[in-house]
This record gives sequence, C-alpha cells and structure tokens, in this order.
Amino acid sequence: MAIARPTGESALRVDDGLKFIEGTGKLTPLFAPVEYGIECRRRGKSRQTEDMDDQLADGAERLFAAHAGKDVLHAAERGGFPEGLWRAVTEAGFAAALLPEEAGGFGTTTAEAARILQIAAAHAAPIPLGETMLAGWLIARAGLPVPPGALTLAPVRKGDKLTLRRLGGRWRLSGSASRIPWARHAAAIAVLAEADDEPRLVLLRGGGFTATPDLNLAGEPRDMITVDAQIEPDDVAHAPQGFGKAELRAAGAAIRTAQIAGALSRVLAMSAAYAQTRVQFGRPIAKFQAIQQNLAVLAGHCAAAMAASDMAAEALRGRSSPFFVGAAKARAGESAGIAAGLAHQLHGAIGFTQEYGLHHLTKRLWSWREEFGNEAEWNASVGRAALAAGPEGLWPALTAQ
Amino acid sequence: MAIARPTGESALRVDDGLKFIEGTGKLTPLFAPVEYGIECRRRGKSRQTEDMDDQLADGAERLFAAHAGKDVLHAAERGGFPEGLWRAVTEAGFAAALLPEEAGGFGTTTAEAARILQIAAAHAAPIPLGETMLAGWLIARAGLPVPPGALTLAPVRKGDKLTLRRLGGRWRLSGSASRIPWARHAAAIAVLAEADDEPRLVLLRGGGFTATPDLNLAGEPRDMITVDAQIEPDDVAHAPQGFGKAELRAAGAAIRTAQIAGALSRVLAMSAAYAQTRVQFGRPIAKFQAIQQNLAVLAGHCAAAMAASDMAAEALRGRSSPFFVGAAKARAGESAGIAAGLAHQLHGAIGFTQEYGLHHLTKRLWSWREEFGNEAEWNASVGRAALAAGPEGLWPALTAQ
Amino acid sequence: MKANGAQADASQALAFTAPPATSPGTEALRKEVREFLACELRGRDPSLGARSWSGDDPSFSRKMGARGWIGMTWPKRYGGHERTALERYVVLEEMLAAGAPVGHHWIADRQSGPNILRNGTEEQRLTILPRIAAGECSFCIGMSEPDSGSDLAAARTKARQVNGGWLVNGTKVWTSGAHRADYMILFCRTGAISELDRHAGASQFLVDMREARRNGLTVRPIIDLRGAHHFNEVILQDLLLPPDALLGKEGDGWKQVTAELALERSGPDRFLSSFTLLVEAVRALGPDAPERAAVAIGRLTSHILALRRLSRSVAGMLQAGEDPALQAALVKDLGNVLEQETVEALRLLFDLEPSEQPGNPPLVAMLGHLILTAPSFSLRGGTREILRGMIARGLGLR
Amino acid sequence: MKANGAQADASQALAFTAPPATSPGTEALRKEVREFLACELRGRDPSLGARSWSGDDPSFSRKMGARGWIGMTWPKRYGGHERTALERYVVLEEMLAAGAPVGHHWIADRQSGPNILRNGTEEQRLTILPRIAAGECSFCIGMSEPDSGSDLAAARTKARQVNGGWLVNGTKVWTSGAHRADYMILFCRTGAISELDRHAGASQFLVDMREARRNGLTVRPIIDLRGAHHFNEVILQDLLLPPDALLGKEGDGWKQVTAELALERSGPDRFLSSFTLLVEAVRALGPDAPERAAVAIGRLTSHILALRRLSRSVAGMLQAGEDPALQAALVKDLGNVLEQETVEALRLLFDLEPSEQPGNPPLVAMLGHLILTAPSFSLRGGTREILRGMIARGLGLR
Repeated sequence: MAIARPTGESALRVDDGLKFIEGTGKLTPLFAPVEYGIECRRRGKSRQTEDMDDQLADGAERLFAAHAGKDVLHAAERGGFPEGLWRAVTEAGFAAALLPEEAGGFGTTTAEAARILQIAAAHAAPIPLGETMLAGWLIARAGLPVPPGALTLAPVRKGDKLTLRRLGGRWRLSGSASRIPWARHAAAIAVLAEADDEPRLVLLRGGGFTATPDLNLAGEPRDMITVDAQIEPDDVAHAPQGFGKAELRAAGAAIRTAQIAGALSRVLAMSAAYAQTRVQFGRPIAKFQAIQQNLAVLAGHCAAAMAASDMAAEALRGRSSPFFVGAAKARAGESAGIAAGLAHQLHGAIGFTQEYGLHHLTKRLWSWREEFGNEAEWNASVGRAALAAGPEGLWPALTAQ
Repeated sequence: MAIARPTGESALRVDDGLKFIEGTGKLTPLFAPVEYGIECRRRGKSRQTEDMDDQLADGAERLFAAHAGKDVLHAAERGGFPEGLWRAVTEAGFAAALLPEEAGGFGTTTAEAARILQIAAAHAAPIPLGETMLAGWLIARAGLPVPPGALTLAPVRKGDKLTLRRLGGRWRLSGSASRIPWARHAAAIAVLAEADDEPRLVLLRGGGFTATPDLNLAGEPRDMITVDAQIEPDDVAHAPQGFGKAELRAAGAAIRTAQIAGALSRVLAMSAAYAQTRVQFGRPIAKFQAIQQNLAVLAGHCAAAMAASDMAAEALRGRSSPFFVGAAKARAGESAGIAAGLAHQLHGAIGFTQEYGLHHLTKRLWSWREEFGNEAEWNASVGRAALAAGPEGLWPALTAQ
Repeated sequence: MKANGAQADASQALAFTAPPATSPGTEALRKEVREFLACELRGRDPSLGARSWSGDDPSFSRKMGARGWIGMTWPKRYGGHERTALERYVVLEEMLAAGAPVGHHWIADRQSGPNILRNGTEEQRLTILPRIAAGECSFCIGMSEPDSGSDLAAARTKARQVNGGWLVNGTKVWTSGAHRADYMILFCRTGAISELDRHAGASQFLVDMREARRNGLTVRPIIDLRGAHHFNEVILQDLLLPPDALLGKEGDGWKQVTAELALERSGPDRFLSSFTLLVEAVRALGPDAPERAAVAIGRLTSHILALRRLSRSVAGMLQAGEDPALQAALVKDLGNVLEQETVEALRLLFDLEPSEQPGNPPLVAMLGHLILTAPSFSLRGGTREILRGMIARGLGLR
Repeated sequence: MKANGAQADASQALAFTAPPATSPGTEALRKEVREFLACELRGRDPSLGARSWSGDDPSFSRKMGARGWIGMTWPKRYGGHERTALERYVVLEEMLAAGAPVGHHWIADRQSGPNILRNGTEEQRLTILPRIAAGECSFCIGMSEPDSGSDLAAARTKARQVNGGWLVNGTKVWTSGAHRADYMILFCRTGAISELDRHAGASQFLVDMREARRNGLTVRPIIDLRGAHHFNEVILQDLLLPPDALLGKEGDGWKQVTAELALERSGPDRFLSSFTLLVEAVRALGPDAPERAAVAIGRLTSHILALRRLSRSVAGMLQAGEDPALQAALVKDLGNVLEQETVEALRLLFDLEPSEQPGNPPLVAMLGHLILTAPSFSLRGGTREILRGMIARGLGLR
C-alpha cells in the first residue's frame, strides 16, 4: 500500500474512502435470521437489492427492539455499559460492518452500514457502534489486525493531538485528547497520531491510557484520555493513504449524520403517534391544524436528514469529495435541532420526563449535531468550496455526485 | 456653535441629536383641526400628552386618508408627483415637524414626528416626508435658512462622496451620489460634503445637479445625482457638531424605522380584515388555526417594529448612543421581511395584483429595510458595541436608555 | 425514510426510495445540454436568469424541441423520445440552473402533455402532443376561480351538454399566460353539486384558445405588483366547446386534476427558482468572501444538495410507476422554503438596494426581481398550508 | 401599535402604551440592586446563572426580602413596600440579567401573592403575604392535570363541601416545586360540569402543604430529562381542607386563574431566561470576534432591546390598572422565541460539545443546561400555540 502525507486540514478528501468490497464468495450471515450473499448486493440498486436491504433492516430492527429497551437505556444513562446489547450487535456482525473481508468483515456497503447505524440510533442504542465500525475500518486500512471488542477513535477535537515519538527501536505515544467517545469502554483506540515525519495510525490498547469520565448531553461517554505509553511496533502503521485529521473528522461526521437521520425518523414516528393519542379540548391534538402543520415541517426535516445521510454514505463509498459529507452533516445537524424542538413542543411536559422515551433521542440529536463539526463549521467549509468553484463551477460541483 | 470633526464612521454618535425643543409660547397649529400648545407637550408622558398625541394622529390619519388614496398611489407608481398630497402635508406643517421654532418649526417632539411618519407610511404616502423633515433639521442645525419645498439628503450610500473645494472666495461642489431619495422632485438637497478641512453642509439647490432616474422596488425615486456646481457662500456651513456620515446614516435609519413600523401596522390590519372576508372550504380563512397562528406571528413582528420605532425616536431625542437606533433599524428591518412574507402568504394571489393595495406597503417594506443599512449592517454594528462592552458592560449598555 | 417499530406506518407513506443512479448516458446528455446552453445563452443579460421558468421565449422552446428535450419520456408516435425520467430530469435541472427561458413550453411539458397522454383520446394525442414536443404549443391552466383558490372543489364554472357540444359559463382567474397560450385545460363542473362528495361531477376540457376567443372566451389582463402581465381573468360566457373537447371521462375531473397537480409539484422547478441568484452572489462575493458569507453560501448549498436528492428520488418513483404525490408535496414545501430563504439570506451579504430598473448590476436586478416574486413561490402550485395538510394526512393525522 | 383607518379595530386590542419613564429613583434602585448582586454573587460558579429563575436558594430569597424586594408593590400592611410596578420591574430584570437564584420566592411574588391580595380574605392576606414578602414562603401552582394541560377547563380534580370544610379528590401533575413549597394554590371543580359553560363551577383553594401532607395529599417526584427533580405529581385523596382554604369566591375559579395566568406571563422572566448565556458568549468571544459573531450577537441584542421596551410597557399597563393579558401573551411568545433562538444562535459561534458534567467551562455547561431546558420555555406558562390563539382572538379572528 502506497503511503502519502495527508493533504492537510483544509483539503478534505476521503478519496479512496470507505470502499473495499473487492472480494467475492459466500459470507457469514450478517445477522443470523438473514441469509444472503454478497453477489446480489453488488449489482447496485436493483429491486432485488432493496429487498436485501429490507431484510437486513428488519433483522436490525428486531435486534435493537429486543436488546435496547427502556431499561437498557436508563441503565446506560446511569453509567452502565449494555453488555447484552453489545454482544448481540457483535454477534450479528454489525460492529464489523465496515471491515474488509480479509479483516473479518462481510462486504457490507457503506449504505448498508449507514442503514444499520440509523436503526441503532432510532433505538437510541447506547453503544459505540459507529465508532467501532469506523475505528475498525481505519485499523484494517492501515494494515493492522482489528482487535475484538468495542473500539473508538482519537483525537476528535480540533485542538487535541497525540504525539508519537520513536525512542530507539521503540515508540512512545503521549498527550491527551478530550471528548473521546466511549473511551472508558473501549478495548482499543485507533489513534491518528502526529509523528515527526508523517501521520501514523496507532492501535492504543486498553491499559495504555486513562479515561477521565465526561459525558455528552445524552449520557454517552465522551472521556478525556491521557496517554503516556510505550507502543509495540506491531501496533503502529502509516496512516491510510490520504487520511489525515480532516478525513477523520469527515468520516466521523458521516457516522453522526446517519445517526441523526435514524433518530429523527423515530422522533417523527413517536410524535405522529402521540398526537393521535393525546386528547385536549375534546379531541386528539392531531386534529388541530397547528399540530398538523408542525408535524409536516418535522416530516420535511426528517426526509432532508435521511437524504443527507444517504448522500454522506454515498460520498464515503465513491471517489467523491467530502464536500458532500460536510453538506450532509450540516443539513442533518440543522434538522436535528429544529425537529427536536418541534417534537418537544408537540409532546408538552411529558416529553421532558425521564420516563417517556423521547429524550433519549432528542438529547442524542442535540449532542450529535455538535460532534465532528456543527452546522457552522461544515457550512463554512462547503461554502468556501462553493465560492472557490465560482459562478461557472458551482452547478457542476453540485451535480458531481 | 462650536464645530468639531465627526468622530468617524465607526463611532456612531448622534449625541446632541434631534432635540431642539428649547422655545416656549404658542405655536401655529400643526394640522388645522388640532389646537394645542407646546407647554402640555413638555410635561413628558402624562395621560394628557397622550391625548394630544392621539389628536395629532387623528388629524394625520384624516389627511392621508383624504389625499393618499389608491389613484394617488397608482399615479405615483407611474412616475407622477402627488402635488395635492404634498401641499396638504406642507400646509399641515408635517414637513417642518423636525424644525426648531426659529426655523419655522412647531416644537414637535421626535416621537410625534415619528408618529406622523408612521401614519404617512401606513398610507404608503409617496412623498419625501421623512427626507424633508431630516434635511430641514440638518440645514437648520447648520445655521442655514431652510428653503420651502421638498428636500432630501446626500450622499446616502456608503461609497459615495461629494467633494467641496474652495476656489478663491468661491465654493465648488462636485461628484456623484446614487440612490438619492426623491432627488428629481427636490427643491434642494442637504449635502454632507467632504472638504479639505472638515465636513461641510451644503445646501444644493435645484438646478445645481442633474438627477438620473432610478427607483426603489415601490417605485419611489432613488436617483443618481451628478454635481459640478458653483455654490454660493451663503449655502455652505460647517456640518452640525459631531454630525458626520455615520450620524447621517443613523438618522436616516431612524426615519426608515418609523416608516417600517407604520407600514407594518397597516399590513397587519389589512391581513386581519382580509382573513375575515375571504372564504375557502366554506368558512372565512380566519377560522383556520394555521392562519390564526400566522397572524399572531405577524402581530408580534408588528409590535416589535413599533417598539423599535419608539426606541429610535427616543434615541434621537436624548443623548443616547445610536446603538439604539441601529438596533431599532435592524429589528424593524427583520420584521419587515418576515411580516411581508406572512401577509402575502395569507392573501394569496390577490396580494400580488396591482389593483389590491397590499403591495404598496410590502414593496416599501422590502425597500426600506435595505435603505440606510440593512439588518446585517446594523446588527454587526450593535454586536460590535456589545462585544466591546464586554460581559460586565453588556447589561448596563442595554439598560442605558 | 423508513420509520421503525410499531410506529412505522405513519411515515411509510412518506418513504423516499433511492434516486436512480446516473449513468454515462445521463452524464453525456448533461454535457450536451451544457454545451447547448453555453451557446444559446451567450451574451444574454444575466439578470434575465432570475425569471427562471417564468421566462418566455418561443424560439428557445422550438430549439429545445428540435433537440428532443420536450416530451422526452413520451412515446415516439406522439412526438416523444422514450427517454427515462432521469434523463428528462437532467435536462430540466440543467435548464433551471442556467436560468434558461423555458416558460413557453414548461406547463405543457410538465403537466398538460402528460395529462393528455394519460387521459386524452388518440386523436387528441396525435393532434397536440407532437406540437408540444416541438416546442410550438403552449398551455395555460384553467383551475382557479374567484372563490376557489386552494379550495378547488368550490369551482363554479359549469359546462352543460348541449347539441353540438358543451356550453360553458363561468370565470377563471390567476390564469398565467392565458393571453399567450394555444390551449387551456379547463377544470369545471359538468354535474350537480353534491355536498356528500364535493369531488364528484367535475370534468376537464381541452380548450383551443384561438377558437374559443371567437366563441365566448375573453381574456382580461391582471397586472401584477411588478406592473407586469402574467395573470389573467378568463371569462367564459356561453362558450361552446365541441364534443371532442372533453379530456378524459366526464365526472373524472377531480381524479385527473389531482394527478395533474402531483406532476405540477414534482419537478426541480420547485426548488431551483432562486438558484441563479446564488450563482450571481458567488460571482459577486469571490473566493475570499468573509466567513459569514461562506457559512450562508454553504448552508444554501447543503440544502440544495439534500433537496436535489429528494427531488431525483421523486423522479425515480414517477419512472417506476409509483405515486409520489405526498413526496412531491414535501419536496415542494421544502423547496419553496429554500427558494425564499435564498433571497433573504443572500441580500444580507451585500450592502445594496434592490431594483429592477435598467442600468443596475445583475445582482441588484435579480434580487429586486426575486424579492418581488419569491413570496408567490409558496402559493403557486399549492400553498404551503395545503401542502403541509397533505403531508399531515400522509402521516395519518387527518 | 395603533392601526389606521377602518381596519384599526382589530389591532387596537393589542395596542402597547409607552413604557413608564425611568427616573432618578428607579436608577438609584437599579444601582442598589447591582451592588447587592455584585456582593451576593461574588465567586459563584457562573454556570449556575443559566438556571435563571429556576435556581432555588431560600437564603438568597430571605436577603431579598430583607431588602424589601419581594412584594414590592403590595400595601405595607401586608408586608409590602408600596413601590411602583416599574421599580419592581427594575429589581426583577436586574435579578434575571445576573442569573440570581430567585426561584424560591418567584412564583409567590409573581402570581400567588397578587392573587391572594386581590381575592383573599383579610386573614389570608395578613397570614401569608408578609411571609412571602420576607422571602420565607414559597408557592407551587396546582393547575395542570394528566388530561388537562393547555385545556385547563378539562380539570377533573373536585372539591366537595362537607362538614368541616372541603373534601378534595384528584391528581395534579407537572407541579414544579411541590416537594419544597409551603403552599399550593389549587384549581379544581366545586360545581357540576356544564357543557354550555366549560368555565363554570371552578374554584381556587389555598393549600398549606405541610398540613395537607398529613391529610391526604401525596407528592410524587417526576424526574426530568436532565435527571433532576422539579416536577411532581400531587395526589389528593380525600384531602380535607378547612373552610377558610377557599381563595376568592366559590365558582370564580376560572376568572381568578385567568387573571393569575396573565400575571404569570407578563414579566421579564419570559424573555431573559437565556440572557446569562449571551453574557458568557460575549466573554468567550472577546471584542475581536469575527463579523459573523458580531452580527449574531447584535441581532440578539436588538431583539432584547425591542422586547424589553414591550415588556416594560406591559408593566406600565399593569401599574395603570389596565388589563394587558393579550400584550403579555404577545411578549411571552416573542420572548420565548428569542430565548430559544439565543441558544441556537450562540452554539453556532463555537466549536464545543455542550455538557453539564462537572469540570467543563461555564460556556459549555450553560449551553448544555439551556439546550436541555429551553424547549420547555415555549410550554411553561402557556404554550406557543395557546398564546398565538389568544393573540388571534385579540385580532378579532376567533
């Protein structure tokens, strides 16, 4: 594998991004009840393939419905890790959804991985699924073996860096990085480290770092890690070609976009259902035109976020510019806030209770829209690209995907 | 009168602004049917004073109702000047509302002048009333005699300048300035000219400039003037103390704020009335909750703009910083666009016809919100001041007026 | 948009399928259209681009017809070209993005032609569709009436069967382009008013405007707030239509008009009407614009990208024979909001006073034009409130 | 907001009078409050300011009471200070702007005390009002029920007159602070349900919470989405209230509660709940923030200035004995929109991840707090939809 320097923070390119479906042959079923091979998946967006997608989706839906119920969510908010859910997700192969086959993956497309993430998010599943998918992919792409268990990534905040130094024949990783998703539960962290010569991918295993607990608004771990550890040479590799901090941020943004879209679809469904149940002034509030108009707006945001999620998944798959990933995160992030506000307005006081489940979704929306770049950051980046394209180049840029 | 350099464009101060009610004694009635003296007006916001305000407002309302009807508005859109309306307004003393008594004014307060402007705007009166008020005030403040007839101001655009040079014992004014309100109909223009030493106020009389016609969206003249004229020494004075381009822009913004508020109040009234008249699906659209909710939003914007107008008038009266004028123009400008959109949405196709009067108001709103600085410009200025005030100084700054 | 679990049903009605994939064929077509436009629009006053699909130019339409870009998906025997919905979509969006003057054939291509293709007699198809496809035949829509705007079922214009055809009386209003159109598709009552079924007893007619003007139809201009003439009042006084003017089945008018409205709402013209202004703003700002401008431009760009994906999905569903009426309503609503926000967001990036007067720079003129017209985008083709009501019904609320 | 001409009537109902002028007296009071706050809040964790008037601190309330800043406008014989509405307004807005922990006495000062003053017996006034004014007595509002949120007339809790008083049965919900309050003002039915007049047969009662808890009243916590305990369910099971617990006249409950709601909506607490975040953002941005930040900060500032003027106008109308219920509804609606927009606008000026966890900087913590609570601002004290419906009624639409 040829190694190149990353092209710098401003040139957001995931050129040879998350596409790796090169192998052939039969695969271990992704989720036990679903039997299908990779061949039919390769023919693109035929009707048959969509049926396959639906089968995968149904399986995921059943899994999360069974393992990510109310008690699991409440326990996670109180600080526990849902071992049962995580085991089920791992056994179903979801955590390996972005791995190339030679690293234990199943040849899932990015669209399918995004679909799984949407469904997990619709259930507010309190697990590092997206992080594990992405970290695994990154580790595999760097040519290192992907360890079992929950994985995550570092650094995720713009100012943070972890520095790798060679001391004799040995490596030492040091520094600290904040807001690392699920660090306290991670078996290993895929660290994009700054080294003297070029960025390196370090497989930082559990025990090599300390995690100071912090949380996002939904109670998902976002820990500060502190590292000053000796790293085995086998756990260091060149970063994948063209993959730097900017690419990591874009890939994380794509994950969060899928999650936002999934959570929003459930927020819409819950809101529509609640409006038909809740009676005020002698009739279900669904019969009030103001509620109807607001729910229609909510549906619009949900559709837009879903389109954004698809766009981000597609951008990661092909050779497209992260222009599309950034636009997707910005668009979905905007919808996340507006839709969460509309849903709470519709639900009234009940929506603010711990007991009713809406907040598991809305608190995630309010967190995820900031993580890996908020609307302002990504819109600025997209806008800068649009301005650089100029009046003649803008439309061609928009239609490139 | 002491003369000082203006404090520069960024320091928006109208410190000893539009306050000049220094005289006493009986006055010529402002509008024939209304008889009242200045004494009762001086006591501040007593109930009695408010009654006086109402009398003034009723008189203005009657005048514009009588002289600014549909035909007058349509004729003005086709390029004519409403001589009859202008004569009535002049005879009522409205055009002199901001003049000090010694210059032929009536000791009107800035709040009363703003009220007259609101009412004129509510009738979409196609006359340079605000411009004549302000230009007259400026000319009088500079110590020059205020000529009769319609007046206006120049320059009004940030990039434009008119240069005054002394040639021997004579003055020569030259340059061009765009978007000068009503220039083609002005008897004279109050020009804030750039001179070698300090800003001068030039009374540029008709004949001294050529006006190339241009219009705003409502068909109000916004002409390009070109000047290369010899100016009599009697028509040149030092600019009023502390009054530079920035102060001129703020004063113009205050005028437009009052006009926006007035036009909005009429847009609200027309919209509420139309909703009660228009029947769809078997009942007046006023009975649909979506219409009701939108009209309530419209009413909120109308109230906010009215508050902004009062704030601007108050800021011009006292020693307050133009911080408040800028905030007022920005707030009213934002409401102008939103409210115009809501009103058109409610009216449907009829609102887009020449025949129905709504557009006379909305096209003015869409024009006035840009003139003398749009929301972005003034919000930037207000925000800069807020940031300069800092965390400890922000609230004191907000409560200074 | 697949919802999950027990609460899934409501939003399934609003599911969007993945848009059809581009192919070398579609992209070659795109290139061809761009070359055509580069040539045809060379030297044009750029501010005309703000008129978008309201810009009327019969000669441009004829050229498009000659290229085979009107009636693209129709059968060849009716002058069509049997191309895919996605290919048609490529041509439409390229035209709109360039602000090409497609108004002369737009309504005919978008809804009147497809209506005739679906419901017309063979003779009606053979007579009219080839002329539309050639860009030589323009249509207007005879739907709204003075007391029937959003509430189309309240239409009172009535056609009575008589010897020799149908005798029509009534008044249509807000009829865009009636003064120029070759044909109108007239929606009116042919049966009794039923309070039980407000949608019963309506029919559509194909009105030859030239014939009709000699025969009881009067077109009266309605001047708009820009002083322009687009709208008309169309008065039908004892207008005698021949028997074969009936379009589709007598009494099927509501069903037909509903399908027509779905087409009217489904295209990229519902989110790209302000796009040329964005292009002009990018030109005026330049690459080194301040961050505030970059964020605003980026936001509009991000919204366009998401909408374009949804809009292409609707095109794909039409191609697949599905009924994306709800999806189209949703995309139109989102699109109209975006078109209006584009104008409001971009004006705040400049210190200028919008004006359509001659002599002003393109950006000033385009802003002037769009400030005055954009508020109508959420009225034409179905008001925001009506569309949102449809979406709510799709969610199971009504 | 005076409308003009024949169409004026509709908006006259929503007219705002000029706010009362400040005086040396009000400004001296303002200075006094600022000095008090500078001293009292010195060294406090700034992020606590985001709690605004939800922050509860009995000792702070007692200090305010000692200063004469609670029950300011009430007669002296009830512990009040006979000051003007504008003076009271100055104290309120200064407290809110500083994010002072005024929650312990807020409800009592805002609405319960005035309700007792207006409708209570002399004994009720003498017993309770001085304790409120001293900052020693907190109230909760027993209005909402499980099936009666916005639709207050649907309340089913019932008080039946019995020997020795009133026997109450029912359930109240979302009762903020019921677990800490000394008193609740209970809204319930005392007469038959009438379909003709849904507002008939309701009354208010003054419930001594300590007594009542021994007597059939149970407070059950409802944990909110932040994991905090503010809300409660209050179950009334054969609660026996003494005869003198009746507040005002039997059957006048609806009238009284409507007046109470007007007070609940009328104050600066309805537009300043996010103000401390703006202050923190100004601190974090510094004077050289980019233009985008200046525009955003300026916009919020401009909105606050206009709202403050409208809000002071409402205070003046209350002082003048007018009934500004509609104006209060309008200001609350505008204010809630602003409070929510403040959070949304400011977060986009920073690259941060909001979190209420200990150890995070104030801005991060305050954003976290307000993101989670601001959506409730347009619910508490009357939902956005209810308020807009009231305004529409004021415009003559309903």
